[in-house]
Amino acid sequence: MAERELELIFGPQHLGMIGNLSISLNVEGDTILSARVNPGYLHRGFEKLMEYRNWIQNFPLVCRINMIESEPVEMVYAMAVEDLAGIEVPERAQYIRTMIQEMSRLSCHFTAAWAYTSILGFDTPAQWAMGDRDYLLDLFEDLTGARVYHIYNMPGGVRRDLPEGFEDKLLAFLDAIHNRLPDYNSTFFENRLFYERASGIGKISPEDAIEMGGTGQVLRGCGIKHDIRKLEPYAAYSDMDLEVPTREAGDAYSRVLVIRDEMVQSVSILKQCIEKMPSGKVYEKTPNPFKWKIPKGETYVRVESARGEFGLYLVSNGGNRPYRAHFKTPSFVHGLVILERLLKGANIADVGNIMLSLYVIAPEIDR
Amino acid sequence: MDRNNLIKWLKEPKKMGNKYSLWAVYFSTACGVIEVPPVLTSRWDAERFGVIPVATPRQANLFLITGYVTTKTLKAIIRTYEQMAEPKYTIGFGSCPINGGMYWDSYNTIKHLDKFIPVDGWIAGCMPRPEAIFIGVTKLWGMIDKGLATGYIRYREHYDYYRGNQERLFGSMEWPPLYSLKEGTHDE
Amino acid sequence: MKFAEFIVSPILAFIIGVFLMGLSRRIMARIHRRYGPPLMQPVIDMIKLFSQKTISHGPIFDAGVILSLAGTIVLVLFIPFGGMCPLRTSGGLLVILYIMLFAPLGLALSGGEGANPNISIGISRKFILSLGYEVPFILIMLSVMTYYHTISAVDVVKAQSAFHWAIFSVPLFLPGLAYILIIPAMLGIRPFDLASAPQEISSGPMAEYGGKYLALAEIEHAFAIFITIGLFVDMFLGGSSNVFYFFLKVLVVFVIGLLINAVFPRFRTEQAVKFLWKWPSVMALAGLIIVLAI
Amino acid sequence: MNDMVDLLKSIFKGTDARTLGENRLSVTTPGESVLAVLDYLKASGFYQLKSISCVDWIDDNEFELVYHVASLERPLHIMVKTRIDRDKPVFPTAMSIFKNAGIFEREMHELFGVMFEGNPDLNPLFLDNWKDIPPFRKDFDMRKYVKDTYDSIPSFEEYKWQKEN
Repeated sequence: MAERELELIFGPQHLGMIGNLSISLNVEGDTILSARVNPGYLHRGFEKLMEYRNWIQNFPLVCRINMIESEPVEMVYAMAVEDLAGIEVPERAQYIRTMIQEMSRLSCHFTAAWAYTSILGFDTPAQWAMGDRDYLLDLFEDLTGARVYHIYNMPGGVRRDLPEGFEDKLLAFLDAIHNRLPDYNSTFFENRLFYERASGIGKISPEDAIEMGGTGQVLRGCGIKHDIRKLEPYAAYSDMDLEVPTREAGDAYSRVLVIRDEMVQSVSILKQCIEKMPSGKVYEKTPNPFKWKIPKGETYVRVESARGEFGLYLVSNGGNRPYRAHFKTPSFVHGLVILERLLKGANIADVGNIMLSLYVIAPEIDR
Repeated sequence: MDRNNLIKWLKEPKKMGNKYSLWAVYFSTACGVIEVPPVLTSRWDAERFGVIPVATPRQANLFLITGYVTTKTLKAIIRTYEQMAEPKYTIGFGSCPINGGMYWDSYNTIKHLDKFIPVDGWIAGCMPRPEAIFIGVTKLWGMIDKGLATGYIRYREHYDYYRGNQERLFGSMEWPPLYSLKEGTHDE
Repeated sequence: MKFAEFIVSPILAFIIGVFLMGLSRRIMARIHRRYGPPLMQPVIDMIKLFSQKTISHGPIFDAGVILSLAGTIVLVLFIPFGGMCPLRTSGGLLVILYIMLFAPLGLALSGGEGANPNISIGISRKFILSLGYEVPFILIMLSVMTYYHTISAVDVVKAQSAFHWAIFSVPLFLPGLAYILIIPAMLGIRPFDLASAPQEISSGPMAEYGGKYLALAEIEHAFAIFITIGLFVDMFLGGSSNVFYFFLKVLVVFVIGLLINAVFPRFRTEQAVKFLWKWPSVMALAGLIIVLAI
Repeated sequence: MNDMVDLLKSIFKGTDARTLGENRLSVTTPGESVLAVLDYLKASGFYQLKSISCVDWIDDNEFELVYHVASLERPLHIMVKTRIDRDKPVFPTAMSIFKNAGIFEREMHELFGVMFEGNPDLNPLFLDNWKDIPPFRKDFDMRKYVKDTYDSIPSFEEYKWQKEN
């Protein structure tokens, strides 16, 4: 170790660390010479736990993989089970699923806005973002009965139909958000100081992004139009009018702007969902959970979560439990491969900046 | 501030100071932490009651342990807890630190947090709502008032028990004991 | 009478500083769309911090905190406010300039004993930042002293009596503006809170402070708020012989600073220095040239 | 997609490929040709290695390694599978083909104990001080482990009761 080098442990107990992750940095002055991400603080062995519980019992379990956005995890597991068991999902359920996916994406982006702004020291937009997210959680509570972990998707549809007046409440919220976005623009996204802080930071080239397995904003931030919702539509996304926002620069600023544009897209998709919502049943009956056996087989399903591709490799050996499940989470690659690379040569002040622009969420890495 | 409160302030400023200025360690131990930002920000605004997050454990006196605790996190929790200035209070948040909750058969999470560090209060539920945090904090106020929130004294007096359990789980620990390991000694 | 000033002036300064700290949290809360803590919250916090059992890291660690607090209290005695200025005869603005370095030096001393890497990064940031604001600060001081042909702060205040405020005079307008721009840097609040950035380096020099040390550091901060803004009021807003009017002027300047604080994120170190050497320095230099030309 | 199946079958000996649903392709291949298959797939447009999974087929006494590769332009997702001996789980690393393979191999090494030759960084990723057999193997009894490790630690009340008696 050179004379002026210091070893700095960033996290897990740190105001700038969102989630429970630790990064050890070798620093000289303010510059980071090398970084090593040290995950595992949240490892519960989900995939092993799933092997001990039957197909339905796993639903309350899997949603806890990601505390910030639990919907894609439920969705991906429900889709995998449906695929293995050959269940058709009613159309209305597909639409409701699309809706709840987008609501969840919005709430995740609000959380990210809170985290990002509070790390950079913007107190005001941070507080606003968290406040606005709560209206969304109220809607979730109305719909599913819970704020964070909804357990709303089931194999064969969703647990129950929309409550009365839900569409109007959602529309009112969407209008409110639409009116609030200019406020966020002027205080956060188009703030000159934020531009100074974020542009040119954490730059990644498209080739590197593909090579290292980036998905989501990492790809879209450097100009690659890649979105599972468009590439391989699931739920009712094939009926939706959806644009994939991209930016060319590949730095933290462009990734954040992609997130902003996605929020606008989510608002538009939610409006389309309400407009096109068909009537009908929302649930296809499945066998008794305790006796339910799913035929032998394997599948890989994937959805576009707020952070990138979320996939599940599920293997059944014909029993009443999964034989093996393996989640492919976006943060695993972003946090363990790309983050380490981008931190090299960066400033200490930008650790949180880079980490959050990559949207790294610790429980997803550890599972 | 009404009159009763004023009298209390004059009588026991120390107790009242500890009550109305609970500075929480910012440590996102686990998933429960997702309900902490709403509590701290504009909708629920815990700063009204003097609860703010601080950067280092040296400055903090409230430790919210939010959710399940893996063995790796437990090490960090113990280190953080031992660095805090006395008097210090801990609240276990969510079902998982109480008895393992959802992860009762997971190989990497500890099941009972109070076997390793003293816990003053529990907030049950998965996830507990933000209101539950307020109820927890007000209960803690009551306990401070009555002198029941004595986890840190218990830790000092029965340090051999806690350290023993910690060593049993980790095998070896990288840092020396905080207090002397002889029973019942007060390390002032 | 003179002896009483030695006691009254710091006490009043402390009360004003603590009130401003409480007020700032309240105002920030309202900007954030929330209710905010009671005005007395800083006092409650200090009572708690003093009652805590604290860990020291050695004699130098203690000495550093005390040195930084002592330096700041001495500085209060040099600031004319409300007709009081206990140390009016011993030096003036130039002495203030030197004693202002005591606080960061004290922090650096105790930081060395704390042996936390965050502290050493924080201290180095603090010194780089003070290098940033000292340059415009000296230029501002020079232009004020040249304009009024005195180095005594009391005389500067006297010269501005009857609403001949320096900030409204043509030659000193630019230095006054420059001072407003460097106030956040001198107080270490946003956008210049990089030395104590809690989200980056765990509040830097304060990382190992807890209990009584933190309380002393908070008191130091309360005094620093009063000194930085009080000095501005004395040099550019004509001071006041009435404590109440003086306080009102301080309050107005403080609220303006807070509004800046509320909407900006934190600078990176090099950005902060670049900003400080660009705008405030150029303004102060232009002011000095105008003053010299007249 | 069907031409892909035929192509893979004809180029690599002993390789079996079949389609699963619309956009999924499952390729089973003997251990020695895995890297060649991956290399071929990368050259034909499947740039991204999404993940490496491992399945413990304890009845056959074999581990199954599953390499997930996908293309960014087509909705096609290919799983390249191979079986290795469970008693001697050693396999060459894929780091020369995909840069990010190292981290997945590190995870599988920790959770299944599969040794990847040529990977310089196989340090523990998630677990701290793990002394038992790798936890994701089917013969690791999780509930027994929990009983032995966590439930056997005395609670505070038990400790006090013991002290008093």
